[in-house]
Amino acid sequence: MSDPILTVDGLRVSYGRVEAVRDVSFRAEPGALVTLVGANGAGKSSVINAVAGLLRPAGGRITFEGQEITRTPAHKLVRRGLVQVPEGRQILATLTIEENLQMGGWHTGGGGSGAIDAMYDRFPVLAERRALPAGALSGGEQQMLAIARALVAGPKVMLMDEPSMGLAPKIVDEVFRVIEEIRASGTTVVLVEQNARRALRAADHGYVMQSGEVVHSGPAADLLADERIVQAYLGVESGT
Amino acid sequence: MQQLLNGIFIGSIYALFAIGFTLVFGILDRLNLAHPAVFAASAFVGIELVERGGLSLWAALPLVFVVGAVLGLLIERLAFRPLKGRADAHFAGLISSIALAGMLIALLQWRYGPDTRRFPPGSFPDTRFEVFGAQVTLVQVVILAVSLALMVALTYMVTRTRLGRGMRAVAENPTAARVLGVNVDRVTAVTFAISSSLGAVAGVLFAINVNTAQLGMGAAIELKGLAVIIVGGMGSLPGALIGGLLLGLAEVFAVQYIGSSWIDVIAFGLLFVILLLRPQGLLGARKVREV
Amino acid sequence: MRTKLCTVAAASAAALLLASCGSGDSGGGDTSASGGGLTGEGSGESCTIEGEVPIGAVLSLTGAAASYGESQQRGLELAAAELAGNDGVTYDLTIEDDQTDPRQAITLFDEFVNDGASLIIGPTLSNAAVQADPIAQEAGVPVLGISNTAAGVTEIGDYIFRDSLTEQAVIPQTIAAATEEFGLQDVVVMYSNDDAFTESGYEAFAAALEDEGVEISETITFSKSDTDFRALLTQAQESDPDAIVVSALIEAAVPLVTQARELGIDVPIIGGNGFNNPRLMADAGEAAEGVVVGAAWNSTSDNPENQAFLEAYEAEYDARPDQFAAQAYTGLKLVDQAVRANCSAERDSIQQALGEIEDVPTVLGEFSIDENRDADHPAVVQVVENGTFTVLE
Amino acid sequence: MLGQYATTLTFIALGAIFAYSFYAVLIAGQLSLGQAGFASLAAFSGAYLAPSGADVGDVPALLIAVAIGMSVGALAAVVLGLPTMHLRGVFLAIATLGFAEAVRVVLLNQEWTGGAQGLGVPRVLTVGMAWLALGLVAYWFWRMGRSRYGRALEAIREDELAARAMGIDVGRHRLAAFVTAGAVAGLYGVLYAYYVRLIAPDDFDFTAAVEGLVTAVVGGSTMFLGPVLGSGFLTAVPEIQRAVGVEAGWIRPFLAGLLLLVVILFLPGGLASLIRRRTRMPADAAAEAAGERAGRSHPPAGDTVVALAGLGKEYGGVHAVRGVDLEIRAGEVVGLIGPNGAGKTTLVNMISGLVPPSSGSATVLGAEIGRTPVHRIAAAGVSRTFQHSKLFNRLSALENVLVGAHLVSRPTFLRRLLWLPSARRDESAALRQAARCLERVGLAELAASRAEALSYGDQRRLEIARALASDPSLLILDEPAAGMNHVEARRLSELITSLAQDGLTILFIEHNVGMVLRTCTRVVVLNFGEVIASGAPAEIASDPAVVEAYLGSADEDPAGGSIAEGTLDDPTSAERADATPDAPPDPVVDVRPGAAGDLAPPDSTPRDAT
Repeated sequence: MSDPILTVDGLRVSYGRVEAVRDVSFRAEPGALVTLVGANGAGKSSVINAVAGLLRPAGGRITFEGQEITRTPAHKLVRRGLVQVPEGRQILATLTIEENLQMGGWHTGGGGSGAIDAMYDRFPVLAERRALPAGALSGGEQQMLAIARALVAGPKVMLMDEPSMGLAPKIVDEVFRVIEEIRASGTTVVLVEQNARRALRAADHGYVMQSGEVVHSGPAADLLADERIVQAYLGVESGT
Repeated sequence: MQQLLNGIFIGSIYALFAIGFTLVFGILDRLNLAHPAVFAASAFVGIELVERGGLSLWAALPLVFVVGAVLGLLIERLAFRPLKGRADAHFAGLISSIALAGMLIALLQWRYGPDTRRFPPGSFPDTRFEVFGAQVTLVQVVILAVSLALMVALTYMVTRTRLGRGMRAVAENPTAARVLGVNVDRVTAVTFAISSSLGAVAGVLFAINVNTAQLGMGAAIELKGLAVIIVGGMGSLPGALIGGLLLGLAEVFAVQYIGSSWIDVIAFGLLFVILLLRPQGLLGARKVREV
Repeated sequence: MRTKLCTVAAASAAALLLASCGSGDSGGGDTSASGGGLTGEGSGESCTIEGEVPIGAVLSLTGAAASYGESQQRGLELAAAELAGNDGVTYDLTIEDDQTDPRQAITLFDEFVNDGASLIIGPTLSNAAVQADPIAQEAGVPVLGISNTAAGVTEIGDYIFRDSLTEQAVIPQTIAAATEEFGLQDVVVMYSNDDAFTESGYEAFAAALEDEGVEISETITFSKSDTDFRALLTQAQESDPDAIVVSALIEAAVPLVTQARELGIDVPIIGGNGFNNPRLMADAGEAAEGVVVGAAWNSTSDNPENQAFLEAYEAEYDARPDQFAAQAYTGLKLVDQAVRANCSAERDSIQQALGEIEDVPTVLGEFSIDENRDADHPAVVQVVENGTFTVLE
Repeated sequence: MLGQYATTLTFIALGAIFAYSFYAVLIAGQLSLGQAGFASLAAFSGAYLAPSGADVGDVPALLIAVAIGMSVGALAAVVLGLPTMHLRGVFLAIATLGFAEAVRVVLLNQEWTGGAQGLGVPRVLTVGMAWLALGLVAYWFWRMGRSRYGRALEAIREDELAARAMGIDVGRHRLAAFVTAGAVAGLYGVLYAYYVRLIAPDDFDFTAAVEGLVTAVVGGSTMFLGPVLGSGFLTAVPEIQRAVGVEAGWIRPFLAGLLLLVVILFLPGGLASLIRRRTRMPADAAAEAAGERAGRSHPPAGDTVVALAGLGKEYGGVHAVRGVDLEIRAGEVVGLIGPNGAGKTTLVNMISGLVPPSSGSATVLGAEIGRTPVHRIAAAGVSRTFQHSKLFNRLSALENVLVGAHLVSRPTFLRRLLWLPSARRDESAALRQAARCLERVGLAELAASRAEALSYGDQRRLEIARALASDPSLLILDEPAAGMNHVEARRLSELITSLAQDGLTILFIEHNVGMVLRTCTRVVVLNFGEVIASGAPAEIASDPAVVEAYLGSADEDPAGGSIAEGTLDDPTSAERADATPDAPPDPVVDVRPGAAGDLAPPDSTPRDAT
């Protein structure tokens, strides 16, 4: 087993006096797909935002490629290859699709037109509408745009926050297919999902969060198989 | 005819002032009330460069541009960045920029005294033209041209360049911009710098145009600048130009048909009507939806 | 400038209570403030007063009127330095800044009255004078205005004097001279209508023009902060006047004159006291040529006081004085005159002596205080020729 | 001793009164610069119209002038306020500034005002009178602070939308605040005139307005003593500089600017933030049980509470909700479930009146949705919580709940001014009601904490308490259990059940399906804006369509097309080509033009993205 590309140790995040994340630890091996699952408000997004440098952790240690990045701001992390696909997609609705993709290549200075063309090949729907404001896209298309935009940045680790949110099941399937492709191309993926079942099916390793803490972790398949965990923490009482 | 030209030229001054103002106000949604102080400061610095430094105006202008940019960075750093994330950032930003403006004007008085000053005669060619029987000076033509050019150049910058994209991204969604690796603080600072350097150039041209520079020159034009921004549409660069020209023409025709005492009522009346009927301004996009 | 030091602790103490600060004895009466008696022996040049004579001056050193305040400060300090060279009487001149804010002027008058000032000079603006002078009047402290020209200031009471000629005293003479010189028949009048000084100047112009039978074909107003007058001047040009009469401060005068010439207006421009400033020629350059200025102070007068003043001022400040400096300088000299007349710096004594000033040679010419406590001295009508004021004759 | 500082003290009082006119609107979150205009109109008309002191005596003349001035100021505020009340933030500031400048120019051009030379006024005001007036104004705002009206204004400042949902008529309250500002500014104008002896229109220019605003903000706009502190501070700065011998000239304004900058940067709440704000908890809150409950008679069980017919909502061509028919009867506990983005929040936003439907009709407790303003719907008995807590962050937990009790408490402000015992009774009744609600959700101990300092779960509970305080007939909860652990969720479930026993009808959105099945009498499943199932929990749990929609397909069927290639029809897609490009994802989050400056809640990323 190689050294982890990303480690999080004892992470704590607070908003004022409110503690949203208490002592969370996890790691991702290079090329792995790791998922953090849990109900709304469990603190998953806070973890991912702290890793991405959007939030200042109150405590703990985060390393990326062996170097500490606990308090490194987001813009430096993107340059180093730690890229986030944020929750709610956060596309820039008033900018065109092309401009959104160019923003993905912000840190390269130019706009990475080669990478953008590659995205147009991969997502032809974006190429067709490249001059339209991104806000005119459908939810699923916006999610694709958000992913494509992150890919333009050339990530080594991609942090994905609820990519299936608000999408129809068929489109969720497609999003997950894209995620698996990304992972297959060697990029490490850290996936935060409410759709636990779906996420665990795709992942190598899973962490179940509850009220700001990791309450279970293990190989994804094992977690998925443990009906008690699914019932108790994933908000699903009766299922398939 | 003369009045028409007068209106256009006054209007282009308003526009020149407002373009810098609106960049920060419209794009970053921050009202920087230190902008008028930069406007005044640059005129005095420009005069000193020409008078003491013996530079030609053309050499002094780029330097003034730099001075303006530095002031912009200082303003952002001292008056706005510390307020980031505060619940009252809006009010507080107004006040901190007013405080900074007061300090800047005080420093100007210390350095240059309270008297009016002007660019030494001959620092700008005193060329005049006659257009359809109306008198036009070269300065006026330059100001109009500069306003137009700046409007076009800035519009290009905002819509076509990487920096412009970054500015718009920061304006629309700072979080998304950060996720994409944009150093939001830096883009904000650069926006302030550009805004202030435009204000600085405006100050110099203004002082040449009216042949006087005063500590209060920024304050005198401040309210009209606000009116122009609102009339033209917040953050809209062409809006600032059109708003400026509209205000200039309205004033001139007020002189002719209503009476000179009522000029300012026209400006603010126009402002008021626009705010009530079309709050987004003539060219502004309706950014915010009411629910 | 005298500084009243008091503990830093007091400064940082609660803002509401400024107790324990100030010069200790806050007596409002005629008794002295700064140790030693204020009544001395001898008279005139031989007068010797033991204590320092406390004089307060309230000037606008910052804010909109700062440029006048600064001139006045220079004039006063120059006069104070000269007076310090004389034997017998020493003055303790405290110059304070009202920030061009009437509330500060009122506060400062109050403080000077409480601190035992023998006399208060100022304030710079007429508006502030109307608001602040009554405080001194009620307390029996004489006030000498050095730049207030609005009507009614000295009517506040018998302790209020001024050495500044009102616009009413200067302007009729200006209009009469100009009418004769240029054969005026109809003129356009322009003035800033948001300033007390220029508005009262306008009223004087209007009255004088009517007296001379000159028609006002158009009246145009602007704001004191305006600097672009092209639209207004174009409007003025349309009625093809014989002259343009302007009541404005120097800040507006310079751009107005420049732009008028730029637009090809070559009729005479007639201005009031506000134009009597060397900046007019310095900043408007050639455009200022031919501008007629009615003024309280003849800057080119060759009387020995004036020559000495010009020389001393230029030596000290490397700049040419304006009317504000001349009137301020004269003001303090007149105060000295009044103190020495009775050899007393008691308030009532100064008040009485000021009222009796008559035919004193000053920078402003032979100077008297009239029965209304207003200044009485020759005014002058000047015209700009070759970059300097010359008397229009 | 005092005599020596009479002038300074008078100006402190005058400055503070003027600052109160800014405080009056800042407290409701409005930024207006029109006060200089009100003061100007008031000062001139008061001084001009009031009889001479020689005829009626100085003080009566002053009082008459004050009466005239305050009326003129208030009237001007109404005239300006009616058309501008819908403006927010900087827009309102600039519109009102335009008004003030126009007033200045008009007055300059009037004969009777004396133009630039001004209008002479006798000095009547003494330091005592000034402080008396200040005392009265401060008293007014002090008594207002803890009244129902004052709390409503603060609630509007903190979160206008939530305030509306609590039944506060925001428009009326904002106008009232504006009129108060006008009257106080009028008072200032007249007092100023009767002190300085001469007023000119320029005394009330932009600089004056800015100074008033600065005073109010520096002093602090969340505490009634703020303006006094601000004025004391700003008036003292030049005095102190003089006293310590700072040379007159440029250095003084420089230092004054520096001080101002330091205060604004380092004291976020203004000088008043140095004073602690106390929250009183009624001593007998829990002890004194029900008895005098304001009591709303709930519709009898089985009556229709909510009736939706073909209700739909589209945002820029995206159908968030389409053709929903739904009936909810009194006494039901309805769980609304569905995947993220199914349109649940949009649906409840429509039911609670926050979002007008684009099609169909809805009647809630007799109020017709779409035509009835939010506060009326709240008054009809609808109360709700929000998906992302919309608490009044800078208010204490107890105050939050007191605002919730707005509808069932009686106005107390005017009676508080007179210290009437009945006001006290009403206030303590409201306090008890609030305390009971806090008690019920288990937050009694945290009553004094600021809402923003509570933990996520406590914030959710506080929202429920606030919603309960209005004694609603229909309670809508939007993801109440989010962020709660299963013990807390179980307790919440018990609370909901007990509320239902009290006769409330409850509609709640929840992702914790277990909790929904446990708690509800009926479950409605929404997907892609449409109701796909509705029925008893047991039926729903076994409905394969629900399982498919909600939990995701069990098997990995290859999709029939691809969204990336544009070959798959995306149900969330825009149907119109000219879709509004910048439709904000969550229509409820941002309703104020210039809403910037709001502290984002910890987790503000929109969830309901269509």
